[in-house]
Amino acid sequence: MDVLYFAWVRERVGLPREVIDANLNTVMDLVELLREREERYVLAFADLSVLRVALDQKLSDFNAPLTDVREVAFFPPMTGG
Amino acid sequence: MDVLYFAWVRERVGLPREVIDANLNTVMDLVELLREREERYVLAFADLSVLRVALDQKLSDFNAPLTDVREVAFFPPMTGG
Amino acid sequence: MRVVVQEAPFDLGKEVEKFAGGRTLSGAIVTFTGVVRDVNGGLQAMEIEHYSGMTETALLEIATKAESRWSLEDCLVIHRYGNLVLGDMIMMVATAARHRKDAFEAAEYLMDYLKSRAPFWKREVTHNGSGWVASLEDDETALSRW
Amino acid sequence: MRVVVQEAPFDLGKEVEKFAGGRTLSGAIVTFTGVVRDVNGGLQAMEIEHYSGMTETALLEIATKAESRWSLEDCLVIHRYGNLVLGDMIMMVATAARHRKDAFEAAEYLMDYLKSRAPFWKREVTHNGSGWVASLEDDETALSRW
Repeated sequence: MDVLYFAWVRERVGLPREVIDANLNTVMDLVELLREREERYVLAFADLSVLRVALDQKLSDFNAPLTDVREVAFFPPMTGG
Repeated sequence: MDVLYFAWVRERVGLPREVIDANLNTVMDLVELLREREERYVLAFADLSVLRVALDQKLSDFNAPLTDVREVAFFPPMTGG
Repeated sequence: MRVVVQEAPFDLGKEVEKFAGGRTLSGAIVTFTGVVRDVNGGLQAMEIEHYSGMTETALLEIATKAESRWSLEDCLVIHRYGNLVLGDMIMMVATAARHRKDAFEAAEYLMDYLKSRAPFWKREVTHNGSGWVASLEDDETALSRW
Repeated sequence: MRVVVQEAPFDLGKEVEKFAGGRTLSGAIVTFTGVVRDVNGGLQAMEIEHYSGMTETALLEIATKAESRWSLEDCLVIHRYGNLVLGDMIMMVATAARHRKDAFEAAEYLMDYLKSRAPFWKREVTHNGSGWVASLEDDETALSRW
Protein backbone atom coordinates (compact mmCIF):
# COMPACT_ATOMS: atom_id res chain seq x y z
CA MET A 1 0.00 0.00 0.00
CA ASP A 2 1.35 3.45 -0.94
CA VAL A 3 1.09 6.06 1.80
CA LEU A 4 1.38 9.71 0.72
CA TYR A 5 1.90 12.85 2.78
CA PHE A 6 1.29 16.45 1.72
CA ALA A 7 2.06 19.96 2.99
CA TRP A 8 3.08 20.11 6.67
CA VAL A 9 2.24 16.42 7.19
CA ARG A 10 4.89 15.65 4.57
CA GLU A 11 7.33 17.97 6.33
CA ARG A 12 6.75 16.42 9.75
CA VAL A 13 6.97 12.85 8.47
CA GLY A 14 10.03 13.84 6.45
CA LEU A 15 9.09 12.15 3.21
CA PRO A 16 6.41 12.49 0.53
CA ARG A 17 5.60 8.81 0.05
CA GLU A 18 6.41 5.35 1.37
CA VAL A 19 5.19 1.77 1.03
CA ILE A 20 3.60 0.12 4.05
CA ASP A 21 2.81 -3.58 3.96
CA ALA A 22 0.72 -4.75 6.86
CA ASN A 23 -2.59 -6.36 7.57
CA LEU A 24 -4.80 -3.47 8.63
CA ASN A 25 -8.53 -3.05 8.97
CA THR A 26 -9.08 0.71 9.02
CA VAL A 27 -7.26 3.98 8.41
CA MET A 28 -7.07 4.38 12.19
CA ASP A 29 -5.11 1.11 12.41
CA LEU A 30 -2.61 2.53 9.92
CA VAL A 31 -2.30 5.71 11.98
CA GLU A 32 -1.64 3.65 15.13
CA LEU A 33 0.97 1.55 13.33
CA LEU A 34 2.80 4.69 12.15
CA ARG A 35 2.61 6.38 15.56
CA GLU A 36 4.26 3.34 17.15
CA ARG A 37 7.12 3.42 14.68
CA GLU A 38 8.73 6.81 15.30
CA GLU A 39 8.36 10.15 17.05
CA ARG A 40 7.97 12.08 13.77
CA TYR A 41 4.73 10.19 13.06
CA VAL A 42 3.48 10.98 16.56
CA LEU A 43 4.05 14.66 15.75
CA ALA A 44 2.44 14.43 12.32
CA PHE A 45 -0.63 12.60 13.65
CA ALA A 46 -0.89 14.49 16.97
CA ASP A 47 -4.28 16.06 16.18
CA LEU A 48 -6.44 14.11 13.75
CA SER A 49 -9.06 16.87 13.71
CA VAL A 50 -6.72 18.97 11.55
CA LEU A 51 -5.97 16.10 9.19
CA ARG A 52 -7.77 14.79 6.15
CA VAL A 53 -7.42 11.38 4.53
CA ALA A 54 -8.02 10.23 0.96
CA LEU A 55 -8.32 6.57 -0.08
CA ASP A 56 -7.41 5.90 -3.69
CA GLN A 57 -7.67 9.64 -4.31
CA LYS A 58 -11.14 10.09 -2.83
CA LEU A 59 -11.76 11.97 0.41
CA SER A 60 -12.63 9.54 3.19
CA ASP A 61 -12.39 9.33 6.99
CA PHE A 62 -10.32 7.67 9.69
CA ASN A 63 -12.86 4.93 10.38
CA ALA A 64 -13.00 3.79 6.76
CA PRO A 65 -11.86 0.23 5.97
CA LEU A 66 -8.64 -0.29 3.98
CA THR A 67 -9.96 -3.30 2.05
CA ASP A 68 -8.56 -3.24 -1.51
CA VAL A 69 -7.15 0.26 -0.98
CA ARG A 70 -3.88 0.82 -2.85
CA GLU A 71 -3.16 4.44 -2.01
CA VAL A 72 -3.71 6.30 1.26
CA ALA A 73 -2.95 10.04 1.52
CA PHE A 74 -2.77 12.20 4.63
CA PHE A 75 -2.85 15.99 4.47
CA PRO A 76 -4.09 19.15 6.21
CA PRO A 77 -7.38 20.83 5.21
CA MET A 78 -7.07 21.98 1.62
CA THR A 79 -6.43 25.62 0.74
CA GLY A 80 -7.00 25.87 -3.01
CA GLY A 81 -8.66 28.60 -4.98
CA MET B 1 -38.48 72.90 -20.99
CA ASP B 2 -37.10 70.04 -23.09
CA VAL B 3 -39.26 66.93 -23.16
CA LEU B 4 -37.56 63.69 -24.27
CA TYR B 5 -39.07 60.33 -25.25
CA PHE B 6 -37.32 56.97 -25.48
CA ALA B 7 -38.01 53.49 -26.85
CA TRP B 8 -41.69 52.79 -27.58
CA VAL B 9 -42.76 56.07 -25.95
CA ARG B 10 -40.66 57.84 -28.59
CA GLU B 11 -42.25 55.71 -31.31
CA ARG B 12 -45.81 56.40 -30.13
CA VAL B 13 -45.23 60.13 -29.72
CA GLY B 14 -43.44 60.15 -33.08
CA LEU B 15 -40.46 62.27 -32.09
CA PRO B 16 -37.47 61.98 -29.76
CA ARG B 17 -37.58 65.45 -28.26
CA GLU B 18 -39.60 68.68 -28.23
CA VAL B 19 -39.77 71.97 -26.36
CA ILE B 20 -42.83 72.65 -24.19
CA ASP B 21 -43.34 76.08 -22.69
CA ALA B 22 -46.15 76.21 -20.17
CA ASN B 23 -46.73 77.01 -16.55
CA LEU B 24 -46.97 73.61 -14.91
CA ASN B 25 -46.79 72.44 -11.32
CA THR B 26 -46.08 68.72 -11.56
CA VAL B 27 -45.10 66.02 -14.06
CA MET B 28 -48.74 64.91 -14.01
CA ASP B 29 -49.77 68.39 -15.24
CA LEU B 30 -47.38 67.98 -18.17
CA VAL B 31 -48.86 64.56 -18.98
CA GLU B 32 -52.39 66.04 -18.95
CA LEU B 33 -51.32 68.91 -21.20
CA LEU B 34 -49.83 66.47 -23.72
CA ARG B 35 -52.82 64.12 -23.59
CA GLU B 36 -55.11 67.03 -24.46
CA ARG B 37 -53.01 67.98 -27.44
CA GLU B 38 -53.20 64.91 -29.67
CA GLU B 39 -54.27 61.27 -29.87
CA ARG B 40 -50.65 60.00 -30.14
CA TYR B 41 -49.94 61.37 -26.64
CA VAL B 42 -53.06 59.66 -25.31
CA LEU B 43 -51.66 56.39 -26.68
CA ALA B 44 -48.16 56.99 -25.33
CA PHE B 45 -49.43 57.92 -21.88
CA ALA B 46 -52.30 55.39 -21.71
CA ASP B 47 -50.85 53.40 -18.81
CA LEU B 48 -48.56 55.36 -16.50
CA SER B 49 -47.71 52.22 -14.49
CA VAL B 50 -45.50 51.08 -17.39
CA LEU B 51 -43.82 54.46 -17.74
CA ARG B 52 -40.87 56.00 -15.95
CA VAL B 53 -39.95 59.67 -15.74
CA ALA B 54 -36.61 61.38 -15.21
CA LEU B 55 -36.22 65.06 -14.25
CA ASP B 56 -32.93 66.61 -15.28
CA GLN B 57 -31.59 63.08 -15.83
CA LYS B 58 -32.56 61.72 -12.42
CA LEU B 59 -35.32 59.14 -11.93
CA SER B 60 -38.38 60.74 -10.37
CA ASP B 61 -42.15 60.22 -10.26
CA PHE B 62 -45.32 61.66 -11.74
CA ASN B 63 -46.19 63.68 -8.63
CA ALA B 64 -42.84 65.48 -8.56
CA PRO B 65 -42.85 69.29 -9.00
CA LEU B 66 -41.40 70.77 -12.18
CA THR B 67 -39.91 73.80 -10.44
CA ASP B 68 -36.58 74.74 -12.10
CA VAL B 69 -36.64 71.53 -14.16
CA ARG B 70 -35.08 71.98 -17.59
CA GLU B 71 -35.33 68.44 -18.98
CA VAL B 72 -38.12 65.89 -18.58
CA ALA B 73 -37.78 62.39 -20.05
CA PHE B 74 -40.44 59.71 -20.42
CA PHE B 75 -39.58 56.07 -21.12
CA PRO B 76 -40.58 52.46 -20.43
CA PRO B 77 -38.89 50.45 -17.64
CA MET B 78 -35.20 50.12 -18.47
CA THR B 79 -33.76 46.92 -19.90
CA GLY B 80 -30.00 47.33 -19.69
CA GLY B 81 -27.35 44.80 -18.80
CA MET C 1 -13.51 53.14 -10.83
CA ARG C 2 -14.13 53.34 -14.57
CA VAL C 3 -17.43 53.67 -16.42
CA VAL C 4 -17.61 53.55 -20.21
CA VAL C 5 -20.61 53.98 -22.52
CA GLN C 6 -19.74 53.35 -26.14
CA GLU C 7 -21.13 52.24 -29.48
CA ALA C 8 -17.97 50.40 -30.56
CA PRO C 9 -17.26 46.79 -29.53
CA PHE C 10 -14.91 46.28 -26.59
CA ASP C 11 -12.16 43.68 -26.38
CA LEU C 12 -13.23 41.50 -23.44
CA GLY C 13 -9.89 39.70 -23.13
CA LYS C 14 -7.88 42.93 -23.14
CA GLU C 15 -10.26 44.65 -20.71
CA VAL C 16 -10.14 41.73 -18.25
CA GLU C 17 -6.36 41.46 -18.55
CA LYS C 18 -5.96 45.21 -18.00
CA PHE C 19 -8.36 45.22 -15.06
CA ALA C 20 -6.90 42.18 -13.29
CA GLY C 21 -3.23 42.65 -14.15
CA GLY C 22 -0.73 43.97 -11.64
CA ARG C 23 -3.00 43.83 -8.60
CA THR C 24 -1.23 42.93 -5.38
CA LEU C 25 -3.93 43.87 -2.86
CA SER C 26 -6.93 42.14 -4.40
CA GLY C 27 -7.06 38.36 -4.23
CA ALA C 28 -10.38 38.15 -6.02
CA ILE C 29 -11.48 39.42 -9.44
CA VAL C 30 -15.02 38.78 -10.68
CA THR C 31 -16.30 39.65 -14.14
CA PHE C 32 -19.71 39.44 -15.75
CA THR C 33 -20.23 39.68 -19.49
CA GLY C 34 -23.61 40.03 -21.19
CA VAL C 35 -23.93 38.52 -24.66
CA VAL C 36 -26.66 38.91 -27.31
CA ARG C 37 -28.34 35.51 -27.19
CA ASP C 38 -31.16 33.96 -29.14
CA VAL C 39 -33.93 33.66 -26.55
CA ASN C 40 -36.82 32.39 -28.65
CA GLY C 41 -35.09 31.47 -31.90
CA GLY C 42 -34.83 33.61 -35.01
CA LEU C 43 -33.00 36.55 -33.48
CA GLN C 44 -31.04 38.50 -36.08
CA ALA C 45 -29.95 41.65 -34.31
CA MET C 46 -30.37 43.77 -31.23
CA GLU C 47 -30.64 47.54 -31.11
CA ILE C 48 -29.84 49.30 -27.87
CA GLU C 49 -31.14 52.81 -27.31
CA HIS C 50 -29.84 54.88 -24.41
CA TYR C 51 -30.33 58.26 -22.79
CA SER C 52 -27.01 59.95 -23.47
CA GLY C 53 -25.91 61.99 -20.49
CA MET C 54 -28.16 60.31 -17.96
CA THR C 55 -26.58 56.91 -18.76
CA GLU C 56 -23.10 57.95 -17.68
CA THR C 57 -24.44 59.61 -14.52
CA ALA C 58 -26.55 56.56 -13.62
CA LEU C 59 -23.66 54.14 -14.15
CA LEU C 60 -21.30 56.26 -12.05
CA GLU C 61 -23.90 56.44 -9.30
CA ILE C 62 -24.40 52.65 -9.32
CA ALA C 63 -20.63 52.01 -9.30
CA THR C 64 -20.11 54.52 -6.49
CA LYS C 65 -22.78 52.81 -4.40
CA ALA C 66 -21.13 49.43 -4.97
CA GLU C 67 -17.76 50.79 -3.86
CA SER C 68 -19.23 52.33 -0.72
CA ARG C 69 -21.11 49.18 0.20
CA TRP C 70 -18.43 46.53 -0.34
CA SER C 71 -14.73 46.57 0.32
CA LEU C 72 -13.57 46.94 -3.29
CA GLU C 73 -10.22 47.95 -4.64
CA ASP C 74 -11.71 48.81 -8.01
CA CYS C 75 -14.67 48.32 -10.32
CA LEU C 76 -15.35 48.67 -14.03
CA VAL C 77 -18.53 49.01 -16.11
CA ILE C 78 -18.60 49.01 -19.91
CA HIS C 79 -21.95 49.18 -21.73
CA ARG C 80 -22.59 49.42 -25.45
CA TYR C 81 -25.45 50.96 -27.40
CA GLY C 82 -26.42 50.86 -31.08
CA ASN C 83 -26.68 47.87 -33.39
CA LEU C 84 -25.46 44.49 -32.23
CA VAL C 85 -25.74 41.01 -33.70
CA LEU C 86 -26.11 37.55 -32.20
CA GLY C 87 -23.10 36.65 -30.06
CA ASP C 88 -21.93 40.25 -29.66
CA MET C 89 -20.91 41.34 -26.20
CA ILE C 90 -23.32 43.95 -24.85
CA MET C 91 -21.64 44.92 -21.62
CA MET C 92 -19.30 43.84 -18.87
CA VAL C 93 -18.65 44.61 -15.23
CA ALA C 94 -15.55 43.73 -13.21
CA THR C 95 -14.83 43.97 -9.49
CA ALA C 96 -11.58 43.57 -7.55
CA ALA C 97 -11.58 42.87 -3.81
CA ARG C 98 -9.49 41.25 -1.10
CA HIS C 99 -12.19 38.64 -0.50
CA ARG C 100 -14.22 36.70 -3.03
CA LYS C 101 -17.52 37.33 -1.23
CA ASP C 102 -17.17 41.10 -1.73
CA ALA C 103 -16.15 40.71 -5.37
CA PHE C 104 -19.08 38.39 -6.16
CA GLU C 105 -21.72 40.37 -4.29
CA ALA C 106 -20.63 43.71 -5.72
CA ALA C 107 -20.69 42.29 -9.27
CA GLU C 108 -24.21 40.93 -8.73
CA TYR C 109 -25.31 44.27 -7.27
CA LEU C 110 -23.90 46.15 -10.28
CA MET C 111 -25.76 43.79 -12.62
CA ASP C 112 -29.06 44.02 -10.75
CA TYR C 113 -28.95 47.81 -10.86
CA LEU C 114 -27.74 47.99 -14.46
CA LYS C 115 -30.69 45.82 -15.50
CA SER C 116 -33.37 48.17 -14.25
CA ARG C 117 -31.83 51.49 -13.23
CA ALA C 118 -29.56 52.40 -16.14
CA PRO C 119 -31.41 54.06 -19.07
CA PHE C 120 -30.92 51.46 -21.79
CA TRP C 121 -33.69 49.90 -23.88
CA LYS C 122 -33.23 46.80 -26.00
CA ARG C 123 -35.07 46.06 -29.21
CA GLU C 124 -34.88 42.62 -30.77
CA VAL C 125 -34.99 42.17 -34.53
CA THR C 126 -36.16 38.70 -35.64
CA HIS C 127 -37.25 37.14 -38.93
CA ASN C 128 -40.82 38.08 -38.04
CA GLY C 129 -40.27 41.73 -37.17
CA SER C 130 -38.96 43.58 -34.19
CA GLY C 131 -40.05 44.48 -30.70
CA TRP C 132 -38.89 46.09 -27.50
CA VAL C 133 -37.64 43.71 -24.83
CA ALA C 134 -40.06 43.77 -21.91
CA SER C 135 -38.64 44.43 -18.47
CA LEU C 136 -38.85 41.46 -16.14
CA GLU C 137 -40.67 41.39 -12.83
CA ASP C 138 -37.68 39.33 -11.64
CA ASP C 139 -35.27 42.16 -12.41
CA GLU C 140 -37.29 44.57 -10.32
CA THR C 141 -37.60 42.18 -7.38
CA ALA C 142 -33.86 41.40 -7.62
CA LEU C 143 -33.23 44.93 -6.33
CA SER C 144 -35.11 44.25 -3.11
CA ARG C 145 -32.40 41.95 -1.80
CA TRP C 146 -29.86 44.79 -1.51
CA MET D 1 -16.52 21.49 -19.56
CA ARG D 2 -12.78 21.96 -19.29
CA VAL D 3 -10.51 21.42 -16.29
CA VAL D 4 -6.82 22.28 -16.39
CA VAL D 5 -4.12 21.77 -13.74
CA GLN D 6 -0.81 23.28 -14.75
CA GLU D 7 2.40 24.79 -13.44
CA ALA D 8 2.73 27.36 -16.22
CA PRO D 9 0.98 30.75 -16.10
CA PHE D 10 -2.25 31.06 -18.05
CA ASP D 11 -3.28 34.02 -20.20
CA LEU D 12 -6.42 35.33 -18.47
CA GLY D 13 -7.45 37.61 -21.34
CA LYS D 14 -7.10 34.88 -23.96
CA GLU D 15 -8.86 32.29 -21.79
CA VAL D 16 -11.81 34.60 -21.10
CA GLU D 17 -12.02 35.62 -24.77
CA LYS D 18 -11.91 31.98 -25.88
CA PHE D 19 -14.49 30.93 -23.30
CA ALA D 20 -16.95 33.75 -23.97
CA GLY D 21 -16.48 34.17 -27.71
CA GLY D 22 -18.97 32.83 -30.22
CA ARG D 23 -21.70 31.94 -27.73
CA THR D 24 -25.23 32.46 -29.01
CA LEU D 25 -27.19 30.56 -26.36
CA SER D 26 -25.63 31.98 -23.20
CA GLY D 27 -26.47 35.53 -22.31
CA ALA D 28 -24.37 35.48 -19.15
CA ILE D 29 -20.68 34.78 -18.63
CA VAL D 30 -19.16 34.99 -15.14
CA THR D 31 -15.47 34.62 -14.34
CA PHE D 32 -13.53 34.52 -11.10
CA THR D 33 -9.78 34.97 -10.96
CA GLY D 34 -7.65 34.36 -7.87
CA VAL D 35 -4.52 36.47 -7.53
CA VAL D 36 -1.53 36.13 -5.15
CA ARG D 37 -2.07 39.08 -2.82
CA ASP D 38 -0.13 40.45 0.09
CA VAL D 39 -2.38 39.70 3.05
CA ASN D 40 -0.22 40.82 5.97
CA GLY D 41 2.56 42.69 4.20
CA GLY D 42 5.97 41.32 3.28
CA LEU D 43 4.80 38.52 1.00
CA GLN D 44 7.46 37.54 -1.51
CA ALA D 45 6.19 34.35 -3.06
CA MET D 46 3.63 31.59 -2.85
CA GLU D 47 4.26 27.90 -3.34
CA ILE D 48 1.33 25.69 -4.22
CA GLU D 49 1.58 21.96 -3.60
CA HIS D 50 -1.02 19.60 -5.05
CA TYR D 51 -1.92 15.92 -5.15
CA SER D 52 -1.32 15.05 -8.76
CA GLY D 53 -3.99 12.67 -10.02
CA MET D 54 -6.48 13.38 -7.28
CA THR D 55 -6.52 17.07 -8.21
CA GLU D 56 -7.80 16.49 -11.74
CA THR D 57 -10.43 14.01 -10.49
CA ALA D 58 -11.61 16.37 -7.75
CA LEU D 59 -11.89 19.34 -10.12
CA LEU D 60 -13.83 17.30 -12.68
CA GLU D 61 -16.18 16.09 -9.96
CA ILE D 62 -16.79 19.65 -8.71
CA ALA D 63 -17.38 20.94 -12.26
CA THR D 64 -19.72 18.04 -13.05
CA LYS D 65 -21.75 18.76 -9.93
CA ALA D 66 -22.01 22.43 -10.90
CA GLU D 67 -23.25 21.52 -14.39
CA SER D 68 -25.85 19.12 -12.99
CA ARG D 69 -27.11 21.61 -10.45
CA TRP D 70 -27.39 24.76 -12.57
CA SER D 71 -28.47 25.27 -16.12
CA LEU D 72 -25.02 25.89 -17.62
CA GLU D 73 -23.93 25.81 -21.22
CA ASP D 74 -20.29 25.40 -20.21
CA CYS D 75 -17.77 25.79 -17.41
CA LEU D 76 -14.00 26.10 -17.13
CA VAL D 77 -11.54 25.62 -14.25
CA ILE D 78 -7.82 26.39 -14.48
CA HIS D 79 -5.64 25.98 -11.38
CA ARG D 80 -1.88 26.40 -11.13
CA TYR D 81 0.66 24.79 -8.80
CA GLY D 82 4.34 25.47 -8.13
CA ASN D 83 6.06 28.78 -7.44
CA LEU D 84 4.15 32.01 -7.86
CA VAL D 85 4.98 35.60 -7.01
CA LEU D 86 2.92 38.55 -5.81
CA GLY D 87 0.32 39.54 -8.40
CA ASP D 88 0.45 36.20 -10.24
CA MET D 89 -2.84 34.62 -11.16
CA ILE D 90 -3.39 31.40 -9.23
CA MET D 91 -6.54 30.12 -10.82
CA MET D 92 -9.72 31.01 -12.65
CA VAL D 93 -13.21 29.64 -13.16
CA ALA D 94 -15.71 30.64 -15.83
CA THR D 95 -19.37 29.78 -16.30
CA ALA D 96 -21.73 30.36 -19.23
CA ALA D 97 -25.51 30.27 -18.79
CA ARG D 98 -28.70 31.67 -20.27
CA HIS D 99 -29.46 33.55 -17.06
CA ARG D 100 -27.09 35.55 -14.88
CA LYS D 101 -28.34 33.95 -11.65
CA ASP D 102 -27.19 30.50 -12.79
CA ALA D 103 -23.84 31.81 -14.01
CA PHE D 104 -23.15 33.67 -10.74
CA GLU D 105 -24.30 30.89 -8.41
CA ALA D 106 -22.41 28.17 -10.28
CA ALA D 107 -19.20 30.26 -10.21
CA GLU D 108 -19.56 30.81 -6.47
CA TYR D 109 -20.24 27.10 -5.95
CA LEU D 110 -17.13 26.17 -7.95
CA MET D 111 -15.06 28.58 -5.85
CA ASP D 112 -16.43 27.37 -2.53
CA TYR D 113 -15.64 23.75 -3.40
CA LEU D 114 -12.25 24.55 -4.91
CA LYS D 115 -11.28 26.31 -1.69
CA SER D 116 -11.75 23.31 0.55
CA ARG D 117 -12.32 20.19 -1.54
CA ALA D 118 -9.58 20.33 -4.16
CA PRO D 119 -6.19 19.00 -2.94
CA PHE D 120 -4.08 22.15 -3.10
CA TRP D 121 -2.01 23.58 -0.25
CA LYS D 122 -0.58 27.08 -0.25
CA ARG D 123 2.63 28.11 1.44
CA GLU D 124 3.51 31.78 1.82
CA VAL D 125 7.09 32.98 1.72
CA THR D 126 7.67 36.31 3.48
CA HIS D 127 10.72 38.30 4.58
CA ASN D 128 10.46 36.56 7.95
CA GLY D 129 10.23 32.99 6.73
CA SER D 130 7.51 30.82 5.34
CA GLY D 131 4.39 29.04 6.50
CA TRP D 132 1.42 27.03 5.30
CA VAL D 133 -1.76 29.01 4.77
CA ALA D 134 -4.32 27.91 7.35
CA SER D 135 -7.72 26.82 6.13
CA LEU D 136 -10.50 29.16 7.10
CA GLU D 137 -13.53 28.22 9.17
CA ASP D 138 -15.42 30.50 6.76
CA ASP D 139 -14.43 28.38 3.78
CA GLU D 140 -15.78 25.25 5.43
CA THR D 141 -19.06 26.89 6.45
CA ALA D 142 -19.41 28.38 2.93
CA LEU D 143 -20.10 24.82 1.71
CA SER D 144 -23.13 24.46 3.93
CA ARG D 145 -25.17 26.91 1.86
CA TRP D 146 -25.21 24.59 -1.15
